[in-house]
Amino acid sequence: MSDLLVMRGIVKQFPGVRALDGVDLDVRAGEVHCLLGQNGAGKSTLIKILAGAHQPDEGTITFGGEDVRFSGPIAAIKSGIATMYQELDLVDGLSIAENIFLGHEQATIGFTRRGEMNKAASELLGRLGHGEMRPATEVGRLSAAGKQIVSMARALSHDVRLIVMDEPSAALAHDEVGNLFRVIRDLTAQGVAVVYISHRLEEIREIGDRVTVLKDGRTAAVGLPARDTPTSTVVSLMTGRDVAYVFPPRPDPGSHDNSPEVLKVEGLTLPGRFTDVSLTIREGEIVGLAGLVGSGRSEIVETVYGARRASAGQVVLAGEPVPPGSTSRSVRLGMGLAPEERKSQALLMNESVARNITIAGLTKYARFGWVDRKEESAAAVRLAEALDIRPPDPRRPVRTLSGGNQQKAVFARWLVEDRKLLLLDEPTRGVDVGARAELYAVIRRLADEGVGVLLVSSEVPEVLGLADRVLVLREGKVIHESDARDLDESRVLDMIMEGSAL
Amino acid sequence: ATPSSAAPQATTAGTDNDQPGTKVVIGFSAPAADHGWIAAIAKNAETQSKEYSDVEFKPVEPTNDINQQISAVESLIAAKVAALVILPNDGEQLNQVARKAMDAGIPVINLDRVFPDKLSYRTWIGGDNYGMGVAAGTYVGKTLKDKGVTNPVILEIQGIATLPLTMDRSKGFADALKTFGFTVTAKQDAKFTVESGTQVASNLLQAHKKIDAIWNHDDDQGIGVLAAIKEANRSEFFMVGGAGSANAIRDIAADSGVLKATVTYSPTMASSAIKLARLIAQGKGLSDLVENSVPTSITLASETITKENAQKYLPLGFES
Amino acid sequence: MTDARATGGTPPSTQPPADEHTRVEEQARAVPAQPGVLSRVGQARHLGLVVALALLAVVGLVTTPENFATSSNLVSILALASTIGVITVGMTFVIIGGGIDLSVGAVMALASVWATTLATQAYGPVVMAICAILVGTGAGLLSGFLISYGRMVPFIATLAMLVAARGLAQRMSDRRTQLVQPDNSAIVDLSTTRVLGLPLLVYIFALVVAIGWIVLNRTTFGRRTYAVGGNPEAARLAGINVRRHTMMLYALSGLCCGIAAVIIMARTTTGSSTHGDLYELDAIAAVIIGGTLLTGGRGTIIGSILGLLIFTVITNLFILNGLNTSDQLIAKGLIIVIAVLLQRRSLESRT
Amino acid sequence: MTDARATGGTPPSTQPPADEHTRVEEQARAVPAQPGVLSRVGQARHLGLVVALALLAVVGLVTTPENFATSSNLVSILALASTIGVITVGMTFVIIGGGIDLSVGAVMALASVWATTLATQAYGPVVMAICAILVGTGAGLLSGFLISYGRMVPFIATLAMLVAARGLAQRMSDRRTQLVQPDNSAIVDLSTTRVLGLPLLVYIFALVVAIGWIVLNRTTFGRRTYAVGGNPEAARLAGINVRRHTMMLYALSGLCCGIAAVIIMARTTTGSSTHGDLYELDAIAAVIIGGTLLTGGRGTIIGSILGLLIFTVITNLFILNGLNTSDQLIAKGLIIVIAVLLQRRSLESRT
Ligand SMILES: Nc1ncnc2c1ncn2[C@@H]1O[C@H](COP(=O)(O)OP(=O)(O)OP(=O)(O)O)[C@@H](O)[C@H]1O
Ligand SMILES: Nc1ncnc2c1ncn2[C@@H]1O[C@H](COP(=O)(O)OP(=O)(O)OP(=O)(O)O)[C@@H](O)[C@H]1O
Ligand SMILES: [Mg+2]
Ligand SMILES: [Mg+2]
Repeated sequence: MSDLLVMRGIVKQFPGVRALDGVDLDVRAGEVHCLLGQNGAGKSTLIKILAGAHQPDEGTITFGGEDVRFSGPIAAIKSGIATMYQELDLVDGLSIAENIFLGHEQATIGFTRRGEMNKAASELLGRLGHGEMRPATEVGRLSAAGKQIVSMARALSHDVRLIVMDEPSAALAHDEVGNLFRVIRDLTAQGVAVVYISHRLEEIREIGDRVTVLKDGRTAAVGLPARDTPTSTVVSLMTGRDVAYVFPPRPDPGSHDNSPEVLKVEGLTLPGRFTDVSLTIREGEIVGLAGLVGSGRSEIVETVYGARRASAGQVVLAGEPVPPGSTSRSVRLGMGLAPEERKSQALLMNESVARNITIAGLTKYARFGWVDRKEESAAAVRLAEALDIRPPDPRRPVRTLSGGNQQKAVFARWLVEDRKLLLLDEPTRGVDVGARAELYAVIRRLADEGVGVLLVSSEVPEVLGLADRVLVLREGKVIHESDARDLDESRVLDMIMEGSAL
Repeated sequence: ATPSSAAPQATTAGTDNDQPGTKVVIGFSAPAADHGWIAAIAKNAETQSKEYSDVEFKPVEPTNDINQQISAVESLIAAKVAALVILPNDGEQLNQVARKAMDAGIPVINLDRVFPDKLSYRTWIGGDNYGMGVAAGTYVGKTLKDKGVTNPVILEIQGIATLPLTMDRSKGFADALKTFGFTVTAKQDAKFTVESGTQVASNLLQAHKKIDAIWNHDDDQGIGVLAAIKEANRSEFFMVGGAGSANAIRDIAADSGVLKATVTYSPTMASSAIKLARLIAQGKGLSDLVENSVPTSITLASETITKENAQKYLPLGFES
Repeated sequence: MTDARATGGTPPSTQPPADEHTRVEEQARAVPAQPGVLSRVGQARHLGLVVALALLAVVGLVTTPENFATSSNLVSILALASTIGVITVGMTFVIIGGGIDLSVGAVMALASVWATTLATQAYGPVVMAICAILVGTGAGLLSGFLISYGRMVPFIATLAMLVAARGLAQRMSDRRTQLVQPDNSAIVDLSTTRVLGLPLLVYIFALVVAIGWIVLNRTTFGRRTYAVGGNPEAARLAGINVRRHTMMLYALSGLCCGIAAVIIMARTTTGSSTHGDLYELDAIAAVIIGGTLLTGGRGTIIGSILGLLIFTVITNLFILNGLNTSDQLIAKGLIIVIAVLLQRRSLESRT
Repeated sequence: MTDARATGGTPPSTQPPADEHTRVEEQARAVPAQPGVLSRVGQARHLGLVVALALLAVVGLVTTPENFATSSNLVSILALASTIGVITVGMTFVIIGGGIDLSVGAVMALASVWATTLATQAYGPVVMAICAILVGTGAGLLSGFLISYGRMVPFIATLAMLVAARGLAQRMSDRRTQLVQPDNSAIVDLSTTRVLGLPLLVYIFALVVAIGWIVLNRTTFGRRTYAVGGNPEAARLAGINVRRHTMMLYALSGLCCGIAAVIIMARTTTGSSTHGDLYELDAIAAVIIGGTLLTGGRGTIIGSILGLLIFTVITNLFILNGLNTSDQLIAKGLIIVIAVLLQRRSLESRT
């Protein structure tokens, strides 16, 4: 079978970084080609070049047997390449249908044919297993997962020969990923090629045909068979060393039973979102929240943190009641939150990595409001090193970092001060295997130092592997609580999907 | 463009005052020329200066910002001009800098809006705002009385309300009406622009279904007032203008609409101010007067232009 | 603005829906339980603005019963609103598209002056109108070009245009007020001729609003405007020529200024460099009070027009009541605050 | 840092670094290969602005050699710049913090009027100055409260404040110009007394700029201002009290207006409701031409002051050259465009 797409010797230079340094990629029609690589390896950059969003400095692209050079996104789309970008690229003010057809609206002399577009959008959503989403709904009101689905529908709306998906599963829950895979199989059956990027190796194994591995802007391996290459080989190709996908050892069950309570939540309720949630976290304990996307986990976390005001219930931190609705008070009392959407909720995109790290603990480096910049930058350097943020230059604007490294910067923020409680909402979303292991170790180390941790993750194995105790959430209610070791993945999945499997 | 409006009858013959003398630089500062009357002031001053070979005219950027006008005058002082003609945005606010000029030995000719401190200017020349109101009030009162109207609805459309001259005009108007036993029914301020005239007038016309007379302070904004009147298709009243623009005078002469008279406030005062500045700088007096030096204060009379005398005033009118 | 997510976590209350129609349908579907008329009204967008307008009307009826509700007064309000109204339509597009246009008043002045020079007037009223529209569009195109291809900040580029256009207008007119010649009184007729009781220029205004609404809500150009303003990067990735689109937005605003110039010539019978002073502030204020976000990506034409009407009615009320300007200003400030807070409340109570 | 995403669509090249100092260090490190003085200069921020200013100075030297470079002219430029300059400092904070303050000119007018009422003047010059500053701060606090706790859009809230403050100022002064009484000539002395050749008020200006710079770059307050403007949601989740901070920003802007009121009283010897007309536009223009983003999160005080000086020098040159107003306006528009394009080029050539 001849190659549909051949990229050779692609080089891309950004100010100060050589993001791609001679990358090769071959994709055949009808295959799922996985692109792997650590955070910052250059995956997103490569596919942006393929999509015409960036211009390569060097290298050639052959698509469908012809040499091409895409001057802009429209050129790539016209040739039959559709892209789902890593950072969601939807317009909040427009409806689902309008987002799907943005740029290639169905129109007569400029007048949109709304009925037709809505119908077509409905069909696409139905194909993705979401016939219930109304095409006229405004995208700004959708959850991250909903947006991801719209983004997918948009890619499908083009008449394509190649679809690129940059971490499409990052915001999706388990069953959604199943849906996604079904669609991908449909596509490949019709001869469409898919380039698939993900940090979840088990997904690669399930859906992928061949794998290309990037490391530091170079191709480390081309076209390995996805199912037959041992994980250890892939990981060592990516990282240049052997990293086991393992969780740090945890203390024996019950060893926290006598530690003082860090957090006590009683009867917390936010109508329509969650009801009567109670939980306690003891010093040194990691408590995991498992649940479907949309089950209210993020909102519980945000409410505990004081970013939302509960209608009932109370939150007590180390014996002190936390006044609702004030994040600054919560931070002062010793809480920290790594929110779910790093771009919109956590990062100051125009500022340097250093400043993103120190912003929450600024008072620690300040006397009477006066910032001691030496101390501050020393702390930033130390923390950036501790989490191995790459490139290792804390003065870079955080916007130029890859997604995973941005996440580390957010995380580093809360290592600054002596925290009593850390709330981690999807802390490893978009983080590569190597870094993940490091983050797990950091989280565990913090716990061992006496910090309480509330962990939310859509990856059940992560919750089960890292947490000491697990709460299972369904439709805003806690339906189960037990030691993590007493659960396995299928049991948790059964519980969270029970009754909602339809 | 009617050149006659610029510097009418530039000189009076028979004296040697117009013979070239020592060369003098005359500085000039006025508010921004965003209005026909002020534009005419600037133009008249410039044209008048060109009449003299011994005058170098040095205008500075007109501005409506006090702060900037102060700086402008400061720069003229620094340039050591022989005399300064200043039409201040606000006499009180420019007073200090005018005084500074006088202290520096530069005679200040204060045009129109007056400095409160007599030490701040050598000579003041300007119109009579109170008198203008009186003239308008007298015309309105007399006409209504002659018609035998009782309890007339009299409206007043002012210019910029924060200017002292506006208050003077209104006071004169009210005082004159009082002698006839009338009062102003309602007044609103516009901004001396055509458009503001239209806006204010069209609202006022709605507020008063029957009107007997309107006094509009300024013929420039009067164009807008007249447009609004036409738009509303009203004609049961008559209107008196202010300042005396050529346009208004032509309208009065034609007697085709509601505008029946206007009271003058002539921008020719700028021409005179330049003449005075030159004489003062050269140490001469007014040759028609006995005194050896220029008087310290000259107030122009406000005249009433009606259909009868319109032709006589037309050459003096300024194009808005 | 600041703290959108705040406590409620829900939609920033000041954000109006992008598509007016969709939202209504959606709302209607969302509350099937109370199909009463009252609840319907309660669901309407811009409710706060309508309430504010209604309150003002009540004040008018109470304070000057004999004048306020007369047809001639209503006509007068509409005629007053039409100049800025037309400009507001263009401004709504620009602001939804993520920009701002400070030059509107000055461009209108320039267009009115250019169209009333003796040279232009020699060609008759139609050419005058076309001239005004072309001048407006040209100025808009130039600002747009500087912004999209010269990559200047809109605020600065249009500020430069403001200053330069006023200067040019003064120069062309020699700072005089230029009268529309009697031969060309067809222009003035737009203001004096009435059809069904309304002056022609009110129809022009209505037409511009209607076309603006259709373009914004029913054409690809309009929908893409939301994308360009809301997420320019996404728009670019979707293959939209963001630069060209941006330029067109300013051209559109300029076009509206040209039309406004024709209206102001009709109303004042003149072209003048002093026309349109501070219109930019009024137009922007109307757009924003109507719920369009200054950051782009959201907004409606109807909101802008309601916002504008509120301002116009306020002025009208003040003058009908013979209030003095200082008190007018103080009251205006208060009313703006109240209208906005009302609007906020009504939006919040919906969620 | 300019055109991060390369091909287009993205980042306004006018983005200045958040912290002036850090960036300079960074730049210095980034180009170790050419340590020449020229390249150093080439690396400086605000280069375009400095070049534009230098060009204007050359124009001044060529056209009016005997006047432009005199010390008295330079003093005059600084004195002229100081009123708006002080306001610009506050405006820079507000805009970096993601807001805008249209009320500055009106608040300054109100403060000047309040401080020059006979009642206030009875207490002497110190109380007058304090009064002006308190009135300014109070007005700022009120706008800030409406914006952060009333969740009004800054544009609208400060527009309402503008209108209301002007109205109140007119009302308090009865639309008259209020003279500073001879007893209180200490106020006027700020303008007439010179130290080392400069009037005292220039020192006030310099002090405000210096304090502003320090607060913005060296304190937690300044640092948080960038965060609040850059991403309010992230700032809130990082534990910053965004609302209170926002309110403080407007109070700070009001405070600056109060100080500006003292300066304008000194310069004009009066308090008046007409003071500061359109200062908001000038101040915002200076801030933005200085490279601060209207969307918040980025900007520098130095840039704003350079921007302001460009405007002031332009005006000064016009005055010295006696250009006719219309041409001045046209020229001003062109110069703004050229200055911004220069700034852009210089930033681009650095990357
Ligand atoms: N606009 C940009 N300006 C400067 N550097 C950039 C830019 N975009 C990406 N980079 C740099 O290019 C490199 C590759 O980034 P890229 O986003 O392609 O990584 P990635 O493989 O997708 O990582 P992740 O898995 O974390 O998403 C990184 O070092 C990143 O910092
Ligand atoms: N701003 C909002 N407006 C309306 N509904 C919302 C909003 N935010 C969340 N929701 C809804 O509230 C419910 C709980 O959402 P939440 O984000 O807490 O879920 P989650 O379990 O954390 O899922 P995720 O994995 O997506 O974070 C969902 O149904 C979601 O659609
Ligand atoms: Mg990536
Ligand atoms: Mg979540």
